[in-house]
Amino acid sequence: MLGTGLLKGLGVTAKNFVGSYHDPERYTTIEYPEVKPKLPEAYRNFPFLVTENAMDPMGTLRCVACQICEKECPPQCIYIEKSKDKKPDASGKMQIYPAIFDIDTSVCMSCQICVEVCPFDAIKMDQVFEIATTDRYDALLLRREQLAKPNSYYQSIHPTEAAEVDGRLAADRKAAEEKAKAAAAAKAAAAKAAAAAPAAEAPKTPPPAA
Amino acid sequence: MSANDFSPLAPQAGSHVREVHDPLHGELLEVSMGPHHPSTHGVFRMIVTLDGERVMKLKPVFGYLHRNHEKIAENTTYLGSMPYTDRLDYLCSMTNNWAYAIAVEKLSGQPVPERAEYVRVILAEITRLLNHTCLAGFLMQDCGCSGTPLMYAFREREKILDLFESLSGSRMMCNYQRFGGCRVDPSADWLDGARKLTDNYGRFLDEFETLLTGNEIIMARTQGVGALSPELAINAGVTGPMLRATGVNYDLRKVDAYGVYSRFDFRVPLGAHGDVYDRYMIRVLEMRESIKILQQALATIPAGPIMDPKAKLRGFRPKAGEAYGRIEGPKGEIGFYLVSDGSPNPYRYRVRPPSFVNLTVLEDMCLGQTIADAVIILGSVDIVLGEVDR
Amino acid sequence: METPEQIRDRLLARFPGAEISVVANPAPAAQHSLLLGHAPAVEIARFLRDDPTLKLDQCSNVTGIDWPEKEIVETTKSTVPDPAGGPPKVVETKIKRIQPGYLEVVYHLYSIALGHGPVILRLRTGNRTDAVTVPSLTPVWRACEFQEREVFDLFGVVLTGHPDLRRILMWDAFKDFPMRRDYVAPDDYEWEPTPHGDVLEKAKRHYPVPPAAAPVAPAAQEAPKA
Amino acid sequence: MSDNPSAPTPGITQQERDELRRQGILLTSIQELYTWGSSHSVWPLNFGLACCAIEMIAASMAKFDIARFGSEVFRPSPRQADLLIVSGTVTKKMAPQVVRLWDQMPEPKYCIAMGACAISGGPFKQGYNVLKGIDRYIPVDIYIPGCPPRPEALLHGLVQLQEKIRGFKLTGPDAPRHLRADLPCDYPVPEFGAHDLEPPANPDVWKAPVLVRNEKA
Repeated sequence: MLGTGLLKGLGVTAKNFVGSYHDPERYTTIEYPEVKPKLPEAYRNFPFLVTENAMDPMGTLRCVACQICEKECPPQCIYIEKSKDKKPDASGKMQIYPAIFDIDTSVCMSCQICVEVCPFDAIKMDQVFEIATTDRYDALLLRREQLAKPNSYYQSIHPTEAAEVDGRLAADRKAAEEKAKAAAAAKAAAAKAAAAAPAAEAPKTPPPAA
Repeated sequence: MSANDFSPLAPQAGSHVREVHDPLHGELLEVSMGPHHPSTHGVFRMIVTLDGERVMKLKPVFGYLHRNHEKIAENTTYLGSMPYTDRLDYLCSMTNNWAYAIAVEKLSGQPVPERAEYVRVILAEITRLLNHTCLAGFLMQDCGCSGTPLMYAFREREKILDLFESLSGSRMMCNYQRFGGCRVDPSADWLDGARKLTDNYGRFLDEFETLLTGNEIIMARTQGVGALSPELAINAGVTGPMLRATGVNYDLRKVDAYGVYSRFDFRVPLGAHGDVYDRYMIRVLEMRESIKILQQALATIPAGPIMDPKAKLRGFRPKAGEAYGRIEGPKGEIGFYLVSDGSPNPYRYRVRPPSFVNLTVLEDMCLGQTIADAVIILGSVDIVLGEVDR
Repeated sequence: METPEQIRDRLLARFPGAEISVVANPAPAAQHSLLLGHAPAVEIARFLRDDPTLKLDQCSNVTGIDWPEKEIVETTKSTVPDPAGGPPKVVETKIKRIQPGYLEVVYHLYSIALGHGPVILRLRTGNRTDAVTVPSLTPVWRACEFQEREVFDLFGVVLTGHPDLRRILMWDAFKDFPMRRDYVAPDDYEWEPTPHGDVLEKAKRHYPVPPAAAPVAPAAQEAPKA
Repeated sequence: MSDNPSAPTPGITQQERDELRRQGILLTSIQELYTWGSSHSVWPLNFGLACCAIEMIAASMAKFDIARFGSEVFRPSPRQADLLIVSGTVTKKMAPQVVRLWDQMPEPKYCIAMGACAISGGPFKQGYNVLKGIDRYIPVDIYIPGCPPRPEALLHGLVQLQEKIRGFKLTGPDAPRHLRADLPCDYPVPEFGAHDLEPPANPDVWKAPVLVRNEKA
């Protein structure tokens, strides 16, 4: 009968209208400014730099200014200048640090390639999206002071990923310590042997300078 | 008329070179629709010559979203172009990613682990659901059912986008696939979410079809409008649902059987008339087949690595050569043609855009129809300007 | 499907005197292509479309490639017998040679009827400046219509026999061919907060001239280099 | 009632106004009424350019529901619109049409540059046909970075715009553009040139600061 399809269609809209009062499948509105969206853990917006110590963010940046992200960034929105001196990083090793690290968020396409190529787990993706502004130049060019966020923040936004990264870094650090310890022990043993050797076999050993 | 004696240069009905200077027609009116027009799906422009309401001539004008994807890709690394492919057809980033990954894998001979192939199939089919649902919504918007179908389509789209976001981190620009696999392994929870979506989607489709398919107004509005002959469709390079709506059985998932599509049991729906209604119905039926593929893929997805362990992320330099890789995207055959000279950047990077080529026959479909029909014919082609103009 | 060599042989038998050669593709995909001369290209294309064993009824992809002129250094090794009677010496001779540039149009053909492909056709122009014509294959496959216009627009290849050869993506008054490799983009690098490489070179043109006299400037520039 | 920009209702403190409001008496000034009204009925132009347009459509759909901000009335004609959401890449071929649309919109009108492309050309800024920011030709009120910004980010930008409108004064040097005779009200539409748009930027609107970067070591 002509009109049956129409009536059936009206039935669907009526079902949706009534359903929007009781069925969460049909009423999907999020009252945004009052209710914040539940962002999934994987959500990414713009990059930030991880620091080990929230009290001294500039001193404990994981970034060593290797400039890999700058080269790999597809839209070329990262600018890094290496420091001329070295500073101890969180584990006390002397490292170059970024004297300038800027990200132009007016260009960034949130592609996460900087995160994927970073060998030091120093750059990660942030989840802040409420960044509308009236100033295009200064407000959207993030300096390293604005980019630096503590590791605890990283753990709070990407807990699974951060736990994995922390575990890996701890293992690396432990391995490095053991290596250093072994190297120190070997060095000490060698020095001991060397100290013992000249006394006994001094004539046989050629002078080191020769 | 067979395909063999078809000559587009001969003046005949449906040809783009037909002159419309007929003293009986009186004054013709030339209307420029677009680039700002509510029904052109973005910044597409058509210069339409009208006799009263009848379309006598229709010239598409492109380039209002020509953002130089190919030139930029030739100046970045192979990996760096992956996020740009998201922005080609911005409704279906996953299939764009896959087409590009397949082209690069052909170029470099990179194998892909089995689990990644399954994940790619799952994501591509979810993308097909997403694209076809939105297309149906937009098409109905063009027909004049303002609001309701599009609103329902976007409600379902949000559910799919939530899935994409929880997997890849972004709603639209997933940048998920890599040469030799995928970026992250979907968790068991994610796969459960995908199963739930698949199970519920059939119900949504039933409801959507009750609303639209049998509706007398829509049938009167779309049946017999913008018919396309299979001969012309083949000769003009039309692919995807538009080609199958004319009755040509050509689906790259069956023909090329790329990925692991040969393992799934699904049918290729075919149309009979090639009109707007058929193009709408083909998409609805394809969604039903996609659900079938999804159910099979989600039930049989194997465990294993998601990335080939030998795949390189940085410093990827394929040897000199060239390759053309293509897949069946939701809009048609999306292909990438890559020429490598051994450097980290492709020497030539070319996107074969499905909707751009499908627009070749827009004039042929619109001639003799009314201007209001031209709007829904364009809607049924399913264009996304990011891909048309690149 | 027949191999490109078989297709070439069959085409040569059908079109005696035509220039047809196979261009090998070293990539793992091994999609070799057929390089066609200009004269019977349209007829060859029509033959490929209508031939019952090939039936290449779909022209999927049309694109241009720019191959600018490049200098090739060929090293040839030759063994020169030592007149003194010792072991023969290996002498390397280097020949520099300018390989002329050309523009290329590539067609990817598939068969919907038989489900095979691709057969790849290549057409080359004489050079990149004044002999930039190739025959258009739009009379054979309508699919080429917009894509050939795009090749004309972005590469500047003039496709003779195309029914409507106008710019398609850029505006009509545009003069350049932007996909050519020697295209110079307009200078709009006033605000480049994150430049490096080429972009830095372009951005530098907009930097203010330092107010201090010349002797200071080199020192200031050298400092970061150190 | 007063339209004095510094004190909305002189002589009455905010506490007293709150008390009066509780008693059912609403005091306001013309300025407050004007800005309150115009901030809650910002009708956008139904104008999508690229990827961000899809997120703009999503923002107007059920889940995000831009109607809660009084902006659900997407007008297809610029003559009826207050807000131009530049949602996506503005190519050089499209830029003259965008400027023309902006010129056709009646004052008061506002512009939101949504997404990286509209702000600066974004990821496509290296392209030969991409305009590096729509603010080269028309004044932009709010910039929303993101590629694309989430619909919530668009809503956040809209709230920022509403706050900006509520801060407008009706008189004096801080008055918005449409209430001042000395500011330009039409913006020249660029012409298609042989190599680029002419002019490549509108110097009345756009002046980039200088940021000198050093040569890399």
